[in-house]
Amino acid sequence: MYLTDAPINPTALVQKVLRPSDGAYVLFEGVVRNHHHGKAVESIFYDAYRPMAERELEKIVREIEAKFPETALAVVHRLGHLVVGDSSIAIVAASAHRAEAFDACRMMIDRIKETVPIWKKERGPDGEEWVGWQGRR
Amino acid sequence: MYLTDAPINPTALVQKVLRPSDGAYVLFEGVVRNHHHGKAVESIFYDAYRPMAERELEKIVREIEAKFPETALAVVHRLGHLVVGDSSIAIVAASAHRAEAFDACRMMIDRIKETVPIWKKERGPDGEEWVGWQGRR
Amino acid sequence: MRAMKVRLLFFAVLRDIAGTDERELTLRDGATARDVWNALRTEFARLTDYIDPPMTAVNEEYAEPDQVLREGDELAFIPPVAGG
Amino acid sequence: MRAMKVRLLFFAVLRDIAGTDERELTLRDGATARDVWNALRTEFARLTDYIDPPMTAVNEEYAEPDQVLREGDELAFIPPVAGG
Repeated sequence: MYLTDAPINPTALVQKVLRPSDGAYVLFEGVVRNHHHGKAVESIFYDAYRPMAERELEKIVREIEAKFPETALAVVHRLGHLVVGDSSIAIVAASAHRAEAFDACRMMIDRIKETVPIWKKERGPDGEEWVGWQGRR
Repeated sequence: MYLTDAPINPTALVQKVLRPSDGAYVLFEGVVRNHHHGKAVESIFYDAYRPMAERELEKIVREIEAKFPETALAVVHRLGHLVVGDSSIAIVAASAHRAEAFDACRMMIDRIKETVPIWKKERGPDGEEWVGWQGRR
Repeated sequence: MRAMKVRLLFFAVLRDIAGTDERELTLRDGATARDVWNALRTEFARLTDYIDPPMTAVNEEYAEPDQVLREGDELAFIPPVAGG
Repeated sequence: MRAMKVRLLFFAVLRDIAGTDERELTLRDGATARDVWNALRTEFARLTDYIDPPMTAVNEEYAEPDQVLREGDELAFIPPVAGG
């Protein structure tokens, strides 16, 4: 429901959430970029503990809906092999007023990066590496 | 350049700004909603002092690019008759990191609402009204 | 007393009130946007109560209402903006 | 001493290190996730220096590493997440 192996369609996500009472929406997309910590990146493999990631995403959606009761939310995270320019995640927050849409969208991506069991292995000319593993022990 | 009489295509706007070095983009769209200050709204007519609005939008883009030198920006404002659900404005901010994209996008819409000579006349079952004129004197 | 010509543009609620997009004005030398506004207040009852002019633009740039106008200027009053 | 069966899932870097997606473990009664982690540190040289286990999930929920496991539990170690 929140995870997909196919390219993300942000327009469809917006259509899913937008209501006639909404005066604004904010769409965030994370995109594979060609660098990370000074190293070149060519592609990323996204892995997940799928059922747990779905549950954690659902929890975050409910948590943020509770904080912003007038805001409608949607999120989808792509998994598998992505290349530079591909979107890995899309989040839409729609609300009557823009402040809530911005705040909810930003809180959503911040929270997702904290707890959802999704990982990425970056590949570049210097080899490949699971992000966040080295240096931690 | 920044103004259009046709429906806004946010996907095209994103494609216009996104670079391989960008890891995130934020798209904001203002949408005609079915209410304002408790009154029902059916449609909005957007008017502008077109050449001056273009100049003011250009100034704001440059101002925000100066504040966020790594962020790429695009904005388009629609004019004319819009109905509930239509987008009146789209702003895209793309950057290597999401914080700058969120900040730049939000600052852009805040600044646009302050100085760009664009006006709206709301129409609903209770009649029509130029927003912001009544009560000011 | 010399005279000058200034182009006055009407937008939004002011266009509705004036019933036109623009008007060519012939003003005395030294006239300001405020002077033009006061003339409009006299002409249009719906503006009488608006003692201070709205934001003022001269040649597509915001300007002080007491700035002296010049021959050929394009003047516009900017009602509260509502873009976005 | 009674024994129990637990399913251990490997993700991301841990899957690469273990060379498999999952493994069925037979553990002594009272065993914890930390015990399982220490066994992995002994088995895989690349984990030896990682004295503390990563985040731990039991049955798809985050859990304390010292929580006692139960028959049929699904255990997973969660390396630093990097979604988004």
